Amino acid sequence: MPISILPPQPAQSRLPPDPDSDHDDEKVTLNEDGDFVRMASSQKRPKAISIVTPGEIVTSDPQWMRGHGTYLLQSKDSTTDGSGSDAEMEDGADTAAVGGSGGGSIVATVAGTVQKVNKLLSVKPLRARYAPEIGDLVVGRIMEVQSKRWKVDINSTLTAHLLLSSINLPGGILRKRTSTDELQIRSFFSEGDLLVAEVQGLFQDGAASLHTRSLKYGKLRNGYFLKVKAGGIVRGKSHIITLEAANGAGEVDVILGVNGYVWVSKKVTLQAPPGGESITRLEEEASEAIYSNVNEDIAPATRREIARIGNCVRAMVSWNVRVDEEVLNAVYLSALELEEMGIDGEGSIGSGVEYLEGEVGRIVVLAGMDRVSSANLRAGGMVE
Amino acid sequence: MSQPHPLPPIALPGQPLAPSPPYTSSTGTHIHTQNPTSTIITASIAGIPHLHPDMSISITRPSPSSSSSSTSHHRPLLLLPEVTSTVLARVTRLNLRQATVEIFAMQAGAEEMGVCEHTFQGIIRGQDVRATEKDRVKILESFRVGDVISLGDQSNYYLSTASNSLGVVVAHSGGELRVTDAGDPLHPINWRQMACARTGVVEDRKVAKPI
Amino acid sequence: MAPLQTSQQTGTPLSPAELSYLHTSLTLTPPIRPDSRTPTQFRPLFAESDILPSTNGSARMIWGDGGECIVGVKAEVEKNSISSGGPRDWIETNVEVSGQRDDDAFLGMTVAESLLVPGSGVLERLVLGERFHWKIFVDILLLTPPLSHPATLLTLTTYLALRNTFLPKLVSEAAEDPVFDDDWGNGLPLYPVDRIPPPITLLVVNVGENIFFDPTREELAVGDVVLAVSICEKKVVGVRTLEGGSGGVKREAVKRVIKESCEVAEEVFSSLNGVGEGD
Amino acid sequence: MTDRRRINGPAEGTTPPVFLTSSTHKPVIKRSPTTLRKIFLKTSLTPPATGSAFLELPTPSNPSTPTLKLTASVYGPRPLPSSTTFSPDARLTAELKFSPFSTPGHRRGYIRDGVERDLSAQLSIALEKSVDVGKYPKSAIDVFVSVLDCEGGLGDAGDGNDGGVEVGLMGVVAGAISCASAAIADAGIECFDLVAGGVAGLIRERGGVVEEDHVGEGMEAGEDISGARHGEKKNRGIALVLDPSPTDGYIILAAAAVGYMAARDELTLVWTKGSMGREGDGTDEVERLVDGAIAAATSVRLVINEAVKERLLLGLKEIGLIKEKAGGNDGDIVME
Amino acid sequence: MSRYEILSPEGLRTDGRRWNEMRRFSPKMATTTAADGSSYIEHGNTKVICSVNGPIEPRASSARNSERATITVDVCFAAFSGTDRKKRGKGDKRVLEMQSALSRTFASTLLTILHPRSEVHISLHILSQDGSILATCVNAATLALVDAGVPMTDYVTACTVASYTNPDESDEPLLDMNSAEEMDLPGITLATVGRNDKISLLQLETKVRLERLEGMMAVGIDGCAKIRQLLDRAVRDHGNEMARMGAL
Repeated sequence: MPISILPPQPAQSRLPPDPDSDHDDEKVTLNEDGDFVRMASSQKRPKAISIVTPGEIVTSDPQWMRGHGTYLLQSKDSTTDGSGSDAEMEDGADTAAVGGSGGGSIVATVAGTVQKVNKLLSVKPLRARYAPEIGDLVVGRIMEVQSKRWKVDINSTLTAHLLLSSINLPGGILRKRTSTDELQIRSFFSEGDLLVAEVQGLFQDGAASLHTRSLKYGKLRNGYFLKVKAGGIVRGKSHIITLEAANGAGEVDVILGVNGYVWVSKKVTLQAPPGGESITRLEEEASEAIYSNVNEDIAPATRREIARIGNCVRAMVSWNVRVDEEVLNAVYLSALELEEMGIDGEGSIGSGVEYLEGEVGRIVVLAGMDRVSSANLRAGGMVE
Repeated sequence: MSQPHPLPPIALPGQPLAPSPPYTSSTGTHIHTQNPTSTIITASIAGIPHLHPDMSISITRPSPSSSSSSTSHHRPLLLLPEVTSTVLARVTRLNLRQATVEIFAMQAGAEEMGVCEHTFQGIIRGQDVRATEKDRVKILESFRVGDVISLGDQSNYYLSTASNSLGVVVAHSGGELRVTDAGDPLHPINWRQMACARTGVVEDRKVAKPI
Repeated sequence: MAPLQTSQQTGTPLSPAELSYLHTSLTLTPPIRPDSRTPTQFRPLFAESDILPSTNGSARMIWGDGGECIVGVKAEVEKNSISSGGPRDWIETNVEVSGQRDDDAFLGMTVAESLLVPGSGVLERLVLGERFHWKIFVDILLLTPPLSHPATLLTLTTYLALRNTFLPKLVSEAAEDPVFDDDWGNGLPLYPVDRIPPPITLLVVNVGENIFFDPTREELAVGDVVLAVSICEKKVVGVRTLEGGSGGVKREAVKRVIKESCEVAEEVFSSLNGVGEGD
Repeated sequence: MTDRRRINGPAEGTTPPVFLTSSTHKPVIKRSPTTLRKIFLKTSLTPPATGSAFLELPTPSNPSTPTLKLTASVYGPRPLPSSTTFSPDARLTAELKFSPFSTPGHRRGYIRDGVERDLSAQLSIALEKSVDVGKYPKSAIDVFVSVLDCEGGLGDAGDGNDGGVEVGLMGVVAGAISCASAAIADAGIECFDLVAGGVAGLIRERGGVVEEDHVGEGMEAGEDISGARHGEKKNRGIALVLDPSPTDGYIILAAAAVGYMAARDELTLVWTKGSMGREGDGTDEVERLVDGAIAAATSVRLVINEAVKERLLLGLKEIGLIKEKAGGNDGDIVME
Repeated sequence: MSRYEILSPEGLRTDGRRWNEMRRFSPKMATTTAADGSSYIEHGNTKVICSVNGPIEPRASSARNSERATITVDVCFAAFSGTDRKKRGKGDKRVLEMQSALSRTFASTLLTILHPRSEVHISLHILSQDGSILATCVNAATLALVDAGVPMTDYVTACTVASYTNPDESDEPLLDMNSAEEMDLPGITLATVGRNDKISLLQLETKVRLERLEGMMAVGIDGCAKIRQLLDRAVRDHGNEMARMGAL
């Protein structure tokens, strides 16, 4: 049936992928600080999730230092005049290391969970836009071209800046920047281009400054872009995953931007030039093409796998599963199985069964998680 | 398909002119791929098609000389400044690093200079004036002939006056001392200076070599 | 005119590499859509009707990519007058897009044209005696402008709202001033089940030889032509070309799009009616 | 920088167009369904515009009845205001405005109402795909069409075309597309092909035979097309009428307007009204309508070609470049 | 509507409420994925949907302020929201006044210096009007801002209080006006920040005797505290739900 119109599920009823916890005992008796214990699925240790809401006093204990998402209420008694807390705000919540001055209590400014990391207390909001940090690998789209820099949209509060001086110039690293480069700025990146870059610094107002000074960064080609919610991709060690795609599709690269922008593409291998010249020539020739907009030819089978992997990533994020190499591979394999079984009988390519929205997505993610837990069991025998 | 070789006397937009493998398309024409196998050159403006020796076909619009007919005045063939076209512009703003000019006439390749319908804004950066750095002189009213070197950003074209034939053509004295004697025409002395006939005051300009 | 953003709301275009990848994927046979849907597969839709008690009929629909549309239908008694332009003006549609200053005339006309098709029989049901008639206002509110083109979303919601519209029963005689039965229970439906239903509009994009329904914004950006085909009971009641697409299109492609839209419309009608009975 | 919003009149004034005086109009012949109305089209009439054109559909019945008169003027390519983002292509904007006195019955206001905004959107869709915008980076091409007179049938108050579909608006859009396309050609803006507008309608045959059309002699630039190519079927029930006018008095069940590029055989605009289903003998009413509208557009295209060529020859004569070619100068335009 | 019907001798109002009872208040959070923060509140028959985008880079350069985030508010009355269909143009004075009142209220409580040079855009749509429109808009905006993770010192909650004069000239405050009471009685809209009675919005558009104002404001502050509790409950439920879903 090409179209399915469902009554809107109230947000609460989207069941979590927790096969082992039955749901009725989770009726939550709310006490003041909303504490309750939730049996997470097998890998995660059961941990107490305490939600704080804005204006709630998290602690008055002076030994805690104040982190993000909180502010210090300098209060001897509860009724302080408004200006008191304003005065306190001048130093802003970013400067984390404000000593817990005596008598003040730390109050949450956002609704979220309390994070206590050796003496530093901060509140991580339930949902917020991506806040860039130095070293983050992000995927971005060029919004505006100015005389010496580009403004890049990275799904965060302010658009990031990419200076002409912080990119690789075609023709290798040695080339010195000449004034004609400014005139040809559009030949490197122009409006709408997608790039992968690293945050090299933060400006005073929090905007990020990017750089693409390495071969793994630069303009993106040969693939498909998708956007997931910013909190979906958790900062991990490697954000560029290479998957061995099935049906002879070859290798597929998945670039998971920390800002929720994901790029799935065919693996671009530096074909050795026919003459087999020296490495610099190879690297030189590669760097000529880094700013070309022309895709290589990609086989239909690869395109189908790229689409499937894109769906897997989208399903994992919508079901709040951490996207890393191991789990993505497992979910991808279970998606392949799903297509062979042909969930609703006809296994034909055009059955649309690979479209992993809603219920189908949940089944695939669930199967993937089981595959991972069983692999862990086999591998370590120790659930950790 | 019309006959490939003898071009019709008059071509209208969309009219197929010739198969593209032997011929190439230049101004006023457009390559249209009907189907993957055959691509043809079609006219994209109404005018007279010409077959050039280098097997390229171009279409020129008859631009009647402005004097004879009152209704359609002189229109340059070129509607927009393009890279490497030389333009006639008037300096509108000066600051330390660049001069903002208003382009009001342009000329592409061999044809003569045509006044354009709408004036475009251009910028001449410090490093594009001449090889050696010249500080800016605050004379507002001086004409400059420059050539367009890049499409620049949103609203500006980047001009350069590096070559000898480019530079100030008509200038008026700035009258630093007293405002009253400003505005006299200057005539060039050498490629760096111009002098005012009446007061003999010498002012710095990047002067175009008088043709 | 509905602004067709080529990328996020700011309207930055997609990159040439993305466009060429998408175009080649969509022109393959069988085509490969970026989210591996089949050419006639819709993204999941959530819909409910009768959500606003102060209106004669209402419906709300949430679209695959988060776009949300609410339609309210209100009826007022109006005196017949020659100057009021005849029965064509008895139904007034208005499309309000959140965040845009003025209402969207193009979408408003698309809906009005297909609603007021001659022979739809709805105008007869608006007559109240000899001197009065019902004036129906169909107000369509696009809350979060959907990332893809809103035409289908707003006509499906309008269909549900009109199906849910009830008018109070006239108890007075034809010549007198209209008096109505104040028992809301036995109000008359504007579109009774047995009569001709309201039309829906399907948005179709044609890329090379293939035709795609419910296109995402990326698919629209690489399409050759974008058509809005309004269909009601196996009859095509209106076709409009929309902004977008990179060139003209052959007449066979247009005919094929219209033909396939009729077939898909059947299934859309049946699932829409499913929502009607649901609550 | 000229102020784009205020476009002031031409410096040296223009000569008013000369209309047919009532005495010379031809005896009234009822137009057969497949004959198009004659079109009067002339280009470059407004000097300040880069390109301009004037289109009129003189109705032979009697000159006092309103006919479609509209003028198009094209400004561009001109610089974009500095606030707009960079665009490698030109931005084509089209605006269609009914002048207050143009519609029979009530007077229209100055601010653009829904109908005008809708028609402007359709006009810009039709023209957008024919202009080679890649050739004019960072610039704007503005097309202004103002309707001086139209034949009513716009669904406004007072013109009772009850039951049938109003084709007045479609006629206006088709005329606007053809006129604007001629203006763009006159402006010398590079385009892939000129777009001609065509309208066709389906009517229920009233009592007996719809008389077979006869080939009337062409007046001015318009020619009509013989029925041969379009196989005017003589079946009962539904008949096809090309270029229907609200004053013809037909009751139109469904109508289609198209923007058609004849040389490339491509459609840039399709707009249909009224309900069309599958006909008894299998041919789809939609296909008949679209084919009919394309046929109308093809013949309108000939008129546009003539008008553009006329202006070209005038230009050539002036600079003495006219080539005395033996075969006269009717350029043979081959349309696949 | 004669005055008698507003409050029956036994102290029951038109819809059967007592003087200090509020209508059914059902808040919902995160109703759409297309905006950073969203909420939908039904307070009796007044239904308001709100979506927040921010803090983002302001498109209009006028909205760029180098030390603080600027707050822009868009209020739109749906044409079908009132009893009779009325299309309010964008330039409607009442709408503009509401917009500026809302942005002033939130400018004082949102920590705008944390996101300089950016903009928080709040867009409110009133789907059905039954009194206390501005109050419901404030509550909906607060909920959506919390959903968007915009830092604020505390909840901003609002409610309305009317003043009814008994036949024997004594006065009674009525909490939470519906449209009938709003048309007939003088009333105030009152918004407080947090639990400690700091008033950030007080609006009176009709005449009322000064000595009655004191009592009305006291009732209003208690009303706001009650609404704050309901909003807080909604946020905690949403938070626990996300925790249960493993999103934290």
